[in-house]
Amino acid sequence: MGIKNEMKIEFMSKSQNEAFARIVIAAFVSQLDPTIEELADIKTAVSEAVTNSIIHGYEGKNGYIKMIARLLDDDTVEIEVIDEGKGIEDVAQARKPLFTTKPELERSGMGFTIMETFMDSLDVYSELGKGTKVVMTKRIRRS
Amino acid sequence: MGIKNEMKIEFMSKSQNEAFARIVIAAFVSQLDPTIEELADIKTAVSEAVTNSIIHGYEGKNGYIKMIARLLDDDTVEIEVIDEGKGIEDVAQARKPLFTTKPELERSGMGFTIMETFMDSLDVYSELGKGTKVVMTKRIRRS
Amino acid sequence: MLLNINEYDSTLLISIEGELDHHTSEIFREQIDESIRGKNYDKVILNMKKLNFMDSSGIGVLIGRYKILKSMGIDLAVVNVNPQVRKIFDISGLFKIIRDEGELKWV
Amino acid sequence: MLLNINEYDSTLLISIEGELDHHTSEIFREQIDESIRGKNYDKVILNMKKLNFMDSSGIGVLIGRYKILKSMGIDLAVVNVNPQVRKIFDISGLFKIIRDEGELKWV
Ligand SMILES: Nc1ncnc2c1ncn2[C@@H]1O[C@H](COP(=O)(O)OP(=O)(O)O)[C@@H](O)[C@H]1O
Ligand SMILES: Nc1ncnc2c1ncn2[C@@H]1O[C@H](COP(=O)(O)OP(=O)(O)O)[C@@H](O)[C@H]1O
Repeated sequence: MGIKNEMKIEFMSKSQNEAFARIVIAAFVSQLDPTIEELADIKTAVSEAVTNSIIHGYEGKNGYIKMIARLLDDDTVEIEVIDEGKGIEDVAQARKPLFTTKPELERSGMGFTIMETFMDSLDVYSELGKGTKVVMTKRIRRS
Repeated sequence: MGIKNEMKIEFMSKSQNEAFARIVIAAFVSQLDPTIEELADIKTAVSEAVTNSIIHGYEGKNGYIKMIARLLDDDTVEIEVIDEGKGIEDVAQARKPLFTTKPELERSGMGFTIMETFMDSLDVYSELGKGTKVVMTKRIRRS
Repeated sequence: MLLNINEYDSTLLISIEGELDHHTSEIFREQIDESIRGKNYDKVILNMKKLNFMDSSGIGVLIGRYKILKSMGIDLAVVNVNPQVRKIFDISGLFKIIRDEGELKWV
Repeated sequence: MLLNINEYDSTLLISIEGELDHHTSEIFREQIDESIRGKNYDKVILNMKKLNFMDSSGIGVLIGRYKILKSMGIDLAVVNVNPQVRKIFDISGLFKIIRDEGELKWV
């Protein structure tokens, strides 16, 4: 599949960069002329992945988060969010609705469920002590 | 000088990414609460640097452009725009107002002049056949 | 994110403006907990007309407020929920614990 | 970027909406050159009320249009120039060749 456009961004694991990441992905995906709902879905999914890297991956400590986005020939957007944080022990368990390891921070355990529901595909790669990579795709159905 | 926030982005040398780069830098710099004029100045300077990499650096061919932005402790934003394109033979000459090597494309030769005027500092590093790096800073004077 | 908090008899009306994510949820939590501390309202209404964005961090902080209010015997409702936020409420079952009172025009 | 082109007797009024940069300057050039080809207007007015952004690519394409219009004996003016665009005009001396006719309310 050919790549129509691609960008890679790296930013610090600071919570103000959650909003920044949403603006960046929205500006990039806008080239495909998505509907308001498609754009909101993608912003929400990216917000979940980036927030997870900040809270769970780096646990509030300093680190870098990478986000890669590609516009593919068939109007699919592919987004990767990558951290080099603590990693996930059991990915299948982590993906279950309501599962969270940080209930004391009032986490809802719905992050992965939202990514899965709002995007067409979600893959999670993680290794303890190494980090986590989330890969999501969504096909934009031209309005 | 401490770094309050930092981001690095890499995108393809396509002209639609000029607007994308402006949105990205505006979203990042907004954290410093700039005035509308300061924000417009920074967007314009970034637009000039990115356009130069696309037109002069890669001459319309495919390549990657890197943009790095840092918010420093004293509310200065430092921005680097880097390409691995053809490079500039004579930087001093290139920086002169009205100088352009592409008059046939209706270039005005005012790109560097605008970067210089709209930002507090501008440094240009270039090597023929290797590429060009433009480093600009601007202090945001809190409103 | 900005909160605009007004009292009407025994009802507290809280209007949320901006985005409710992990970054802003802390201040949301603090301001709401502060405004109900030691008070005995019958009801808290969250006006979401100007809430442009909410993600699962918002779910967590809303469930947290629901629990505190419930323990105080205070009712919780939302009004003017936009489509993006409605999707988050639907997916998480939030409407089962926070009543949707539809549109409230005058706020 | 969008152009809205209207004829009033011997004057062509072109309203520009959006951003004029390198990416959009090509279509700007083509549409303007097309709309004046073979015509004998006295004057072209560029209404910049809705032009939100312009950089040095805009300077280049405006100087290009000025030259063509001048060779045809057609006058060129701008109206409703916002502060960001005004700065670009000032720095490049564009007002020396393109007359600023200030505010034009009805467009
Ligand atoms: N990037 C990450 N690094 C480490 N652990 C993660 C990461 N993302 C998710 N997790 C783990 O997966 C769990 C479920 O994530 P999620 O569904 O987003 O819910 P929540 O963020 O509310 O806990 C988290 O509680 C955490 O243990
Ligand atoms: N990134 C770059 N790579 C190669 N050459 C460049 C680059 N940026 C600028 N130049 C050279 O410097 C000249 C002046 O640039 P500038 O002042 O921006 O004017 P313009 O883009 O209108 O030509 C260009 O015409 C080009 O020869």
